[in-house]
Amino acid sequence: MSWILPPGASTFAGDIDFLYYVILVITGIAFVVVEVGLLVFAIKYRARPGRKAQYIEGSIKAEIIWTAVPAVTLVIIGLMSGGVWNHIKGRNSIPPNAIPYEVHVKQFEWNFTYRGPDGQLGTSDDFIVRNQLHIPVNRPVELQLIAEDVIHSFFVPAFRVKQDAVPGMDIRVWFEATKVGEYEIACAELCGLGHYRMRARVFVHSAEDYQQWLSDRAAAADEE
Amino acid sequence: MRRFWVTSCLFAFLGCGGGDGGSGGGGGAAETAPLGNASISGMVMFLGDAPANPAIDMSEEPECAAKHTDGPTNPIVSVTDGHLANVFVRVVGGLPGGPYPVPSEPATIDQNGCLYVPRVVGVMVGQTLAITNSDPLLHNIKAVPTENRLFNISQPRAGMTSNRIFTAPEIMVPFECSVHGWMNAYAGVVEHPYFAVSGADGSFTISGLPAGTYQVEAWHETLGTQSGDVTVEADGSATLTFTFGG
Amino acid sequence: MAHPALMKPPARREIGADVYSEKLGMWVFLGSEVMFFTALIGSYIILRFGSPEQWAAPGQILNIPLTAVNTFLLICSSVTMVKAFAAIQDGDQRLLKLYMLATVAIGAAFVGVQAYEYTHLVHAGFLPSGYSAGSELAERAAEGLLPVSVGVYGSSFYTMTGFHGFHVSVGVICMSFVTWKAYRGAYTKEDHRGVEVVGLYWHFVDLVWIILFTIVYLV
Amino acid sequence: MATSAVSLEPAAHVEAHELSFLRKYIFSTDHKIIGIQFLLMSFVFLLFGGLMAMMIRWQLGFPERPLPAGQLLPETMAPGGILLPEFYNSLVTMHGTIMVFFAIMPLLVGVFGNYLIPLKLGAPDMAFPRLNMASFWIAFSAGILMMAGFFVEGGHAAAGWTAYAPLSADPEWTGVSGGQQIWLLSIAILGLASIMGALNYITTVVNLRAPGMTWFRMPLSIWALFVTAILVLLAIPILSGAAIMLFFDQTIGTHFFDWTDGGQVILWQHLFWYFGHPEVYILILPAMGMVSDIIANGSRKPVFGYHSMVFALISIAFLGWVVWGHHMFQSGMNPTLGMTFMISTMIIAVPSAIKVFNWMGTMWRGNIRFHVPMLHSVGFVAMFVIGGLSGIFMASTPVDIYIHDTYFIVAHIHYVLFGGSLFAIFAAVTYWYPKMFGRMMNSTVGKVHFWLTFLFYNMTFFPMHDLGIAGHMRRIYDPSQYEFLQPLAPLNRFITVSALLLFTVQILFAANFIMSWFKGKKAGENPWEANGLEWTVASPPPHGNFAKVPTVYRGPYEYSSPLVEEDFLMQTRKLASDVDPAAAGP
Repeated sequence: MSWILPPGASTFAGDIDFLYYVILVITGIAFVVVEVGLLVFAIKYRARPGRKAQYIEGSIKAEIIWTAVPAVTLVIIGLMSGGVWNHIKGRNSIPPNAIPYEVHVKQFEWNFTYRGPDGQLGTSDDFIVRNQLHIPVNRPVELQLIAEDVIHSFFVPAFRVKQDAVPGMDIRVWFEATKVGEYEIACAELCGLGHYRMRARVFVHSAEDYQQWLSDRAAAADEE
Repeated sequence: MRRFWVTSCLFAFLGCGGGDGGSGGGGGAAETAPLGNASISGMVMFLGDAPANPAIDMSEEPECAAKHTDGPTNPIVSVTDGHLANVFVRVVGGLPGGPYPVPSEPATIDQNGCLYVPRVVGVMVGQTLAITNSDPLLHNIKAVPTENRLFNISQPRAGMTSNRIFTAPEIMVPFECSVHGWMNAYAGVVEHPYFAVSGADGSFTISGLPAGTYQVEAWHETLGTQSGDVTVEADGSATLTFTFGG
Repeated sequence: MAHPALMKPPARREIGADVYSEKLGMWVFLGSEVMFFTALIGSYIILRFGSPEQWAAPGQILNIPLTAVNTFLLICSSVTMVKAFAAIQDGDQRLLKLYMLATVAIGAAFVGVQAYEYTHLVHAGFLPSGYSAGSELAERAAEGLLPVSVGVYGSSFYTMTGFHGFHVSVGVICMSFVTWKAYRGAYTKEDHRGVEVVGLYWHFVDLVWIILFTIVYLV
Repeated sequence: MATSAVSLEPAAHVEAHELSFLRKYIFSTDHKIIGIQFLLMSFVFLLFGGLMAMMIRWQLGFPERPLPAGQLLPETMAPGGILLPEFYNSLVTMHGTIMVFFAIMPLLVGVFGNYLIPLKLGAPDMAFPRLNMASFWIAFSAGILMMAGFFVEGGHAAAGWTAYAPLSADPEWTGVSGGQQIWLLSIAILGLASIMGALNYITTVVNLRAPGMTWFRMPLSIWALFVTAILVLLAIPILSGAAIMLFFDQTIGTHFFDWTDGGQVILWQHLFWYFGHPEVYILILPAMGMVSDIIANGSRKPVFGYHSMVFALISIAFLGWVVWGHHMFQSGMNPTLGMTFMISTMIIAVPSAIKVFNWMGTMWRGNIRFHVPMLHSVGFVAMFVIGGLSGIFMASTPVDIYIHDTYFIVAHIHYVLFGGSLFAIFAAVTYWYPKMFGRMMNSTVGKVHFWLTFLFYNMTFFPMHDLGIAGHMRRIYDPSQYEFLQPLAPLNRFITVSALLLFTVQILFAANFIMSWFKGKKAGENPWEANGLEWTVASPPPHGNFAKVPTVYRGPYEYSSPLVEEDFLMQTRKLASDVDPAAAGP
């Protein structure tokens, strides 16, 4: 059992993990205070013959303290979260140099559309790879999630990225991988009987390898 | 047009909602002998250069890719030496009225190497269609027919069999696998047993017919339909050739 | 009714609100009804903003004059309902019966006109799922005189007016019951809770209709 | 004219009329009988829901092994005893549906709303007894209809208890047609029953309080049930409206949630969660209220900060309407709205925190009697805290990106609904059992049941947090498909074994419940030495409850009052210093 997050591999991981640990510590303190308090009270004030409870109806001071402390703490957590949220999902958060991809999401496949050699999406030299997303390291990428049937959710645990793909909505998600390697993509929203197997992989290449892969694939796609 | 919910609920409550409901004209006549012994056999030809079948990207399905040593393609138009396979041939006119015997043997369709085998299958109304999975991974079989009940079932493991029975004739019931977008199959549901699917060599045989003149139709998923007339004597046989393409 | 004492609901206590329980209960129930119509009307607004192109201009498909008459009818029935209540407050049994009958009749007429409207619309080709194929309206849409598709328009029109019509029908049934009781002399100057409670419901249904008529037909 | 209808002395002099069995126990208008009917019905559904949970857990713990006795299930559910993915989805859907709508909600609102409100307020019955009876039988019919969905072709609804469109809207995506329609109908019918109940509760609380029972002398359980009833009244019609729209989409071809023809997929989520978040509080507020009563009784002390407890309840009920978007942070909703919903969600945690500290304050310097209801109540506080704190993780939008739709959420909801509501239900059932049936539940068995439940419960649900932190998605039929989930298989098996044990020890509760009905120690009027009005009448109370309209002189929590020798002071006990409310003027 572990409350440590698995290793992250994107630029979001640092911020999200930090917030997570901040909340973990704060809630951990609250948890210990309450549980230990309950235990101590349960033992210390257990019924014994000849004892009578103290008639206490409450305390305004105590009420103010335990209204204010959680309220202030929570608002601070809220404000800390707000900045990170805006950076990740905010309206204009997508970096201009992000590589665009189109992802056609259907029961139960991820079809990733890549720009062809012309560097433009939506042209005839685009090519599609099923269930494989190839991206370069240290470069933001932007995915346009196009759901074709029901709601799916694009989830890469290692990148701390999750975004629902909703039919009929223009949904874009971006991230920047920081480690070369191979990671799993999962569907996180119940989408039918094959939901559990709606798995794909993302391959993070070095810049050179990515170019190489891209030109190989484009050539192969051209042949067909 | 969507099915009216009441019908479906009521049927289910009455216990006849299961796949075994309404075996149609075949129910009581299962034991009747064939109406005759005549047969029609023939050939489906394809003229000219067959269109190339698209390659399938099975890289994320290694278990299936391993079954296709020479790179999997999707056999949409399957031509061998000018012979066209996967053409559904059936008698459409000239038959005496039923009831027709329903075969007790099920028709079968298998999922093997992430492809349907066969790609086109014929089944009689009331006859069982056995769907099997030979791949060690999830397939689902989704059929959205217009005349029959819709179904969408899964087979997560190898060796599984599901039986379905169709209650109304329909040309054709499309099958697809949502897990593998390229997987398509077609089931021709006919109210009589006089149908066949052309084999890899393009040949087909329809037997058990009484004497008469029949109109026969051939259906292909992308190349359309063709029909022809043929006359057979009692216990005799006749030949018929369909030509697509060219 | 062997045990009248058991069947009689407990009466309100002095500590409670200054309304008898049936009236309070109806007010509370109307709170729930408000939320139900909020769901429908809210969805309507969201959908209409989302796909404005599906809405035909007012009067193009729907018959505004007919519905305006119908709206007038429903308002009249609210007036007669008020009159019925005023009558029994004065202990006037004859007028109570007369105005209750009038309210029931006008309410039923409203449902009748709505049924007539529906039949016409369906006949012209306006269905909850949009145009029916080959209908008069579908042809006009093909000529570019009407929106290409009216799927959501039809869905929300029939669902909203249909549920209102359902409420009116329930109201007519309840009021018929009250009228029947009025003929049996069940209401007095002192105790006429049934008339007041059913009246509350009826005014609510009327109010909802005015909102629906405005946003569905006129805007 | 209104006053003429009011008689200050209601039908209090009702004698024990001889009613037929049918009228007395089946079609009864007595709120106590209706409460017990709800209790028995909900326990049956609790069992069904639990069995479904066991099947789900089996699949997750042992994906390749046939379910014990799974061969009994038909081919369309579990060929060879191994569940099919579509049946697994149905189970997930129905476990949630049954537990939320047919177990926890009726247990809290149906059972205790019915049983406690008139008794604790000194009323002879509900304001509308026949409506009350109708409410039960409509709810019962909805339950039967819901279960019937399993026997339809295509299987039961499989789009999750949240029934997100378009998965739920078009049978093509699930293969389910009749099941989903039955689901929607049953939910709409149940909604009708809930609204009927709620309007009854509200009217009763407003109009039928005994003389002297002012608003701030009402027990917190009644406050909570009252606030809950308002939430039910206003939230349920939203769900009914949405369910009807979805039903029309399925049956008559409307396009509300059909994105291909002008509809909007996300509209369903907004409607559902606009209902759904108040619903979450419907499922916990009555538990909080009843636990407050029991903790005061167990601690022999007044509830710490009674007024702030009431205001916390009310503010939760208000804020509950403006936080629904926190279920939809990753849904593609406008991110600016995400910020707004995050802040409102953070704020709604405050009243919950106040309540927890007040419960602790109640125990502080008490003289705590650990009877079984008290054990469960303290267990409730201890577990609810975990559920509340884990909620902060998902309230923080960036952290939610990672844990949304993972087992972290599953852990959270079960800490609130099982650790919270269900422990409170165990507490409340044991606490009021003597009043309902005239006999005590066995205390030793009760204690063993509590400790085993507490242990296995935590063994089941606490590790789910860790699954979530490792990224384990929810509603996954077979986690072994993902490489990153494969190392979690042992933990999944551990959870499954714990869950099976947890389910098994509930036999203790069931046996205790049934045996005590016949063989339990006879309970007097006031076995817990409590203050409320229900403890002034016989156990079980007669039809009509009070022989004479009771008069209330004080609040419900005067435990260990310096005014009297004993450590409890009943609300109806008149001390020399007390003034009659009638004499004091209106």
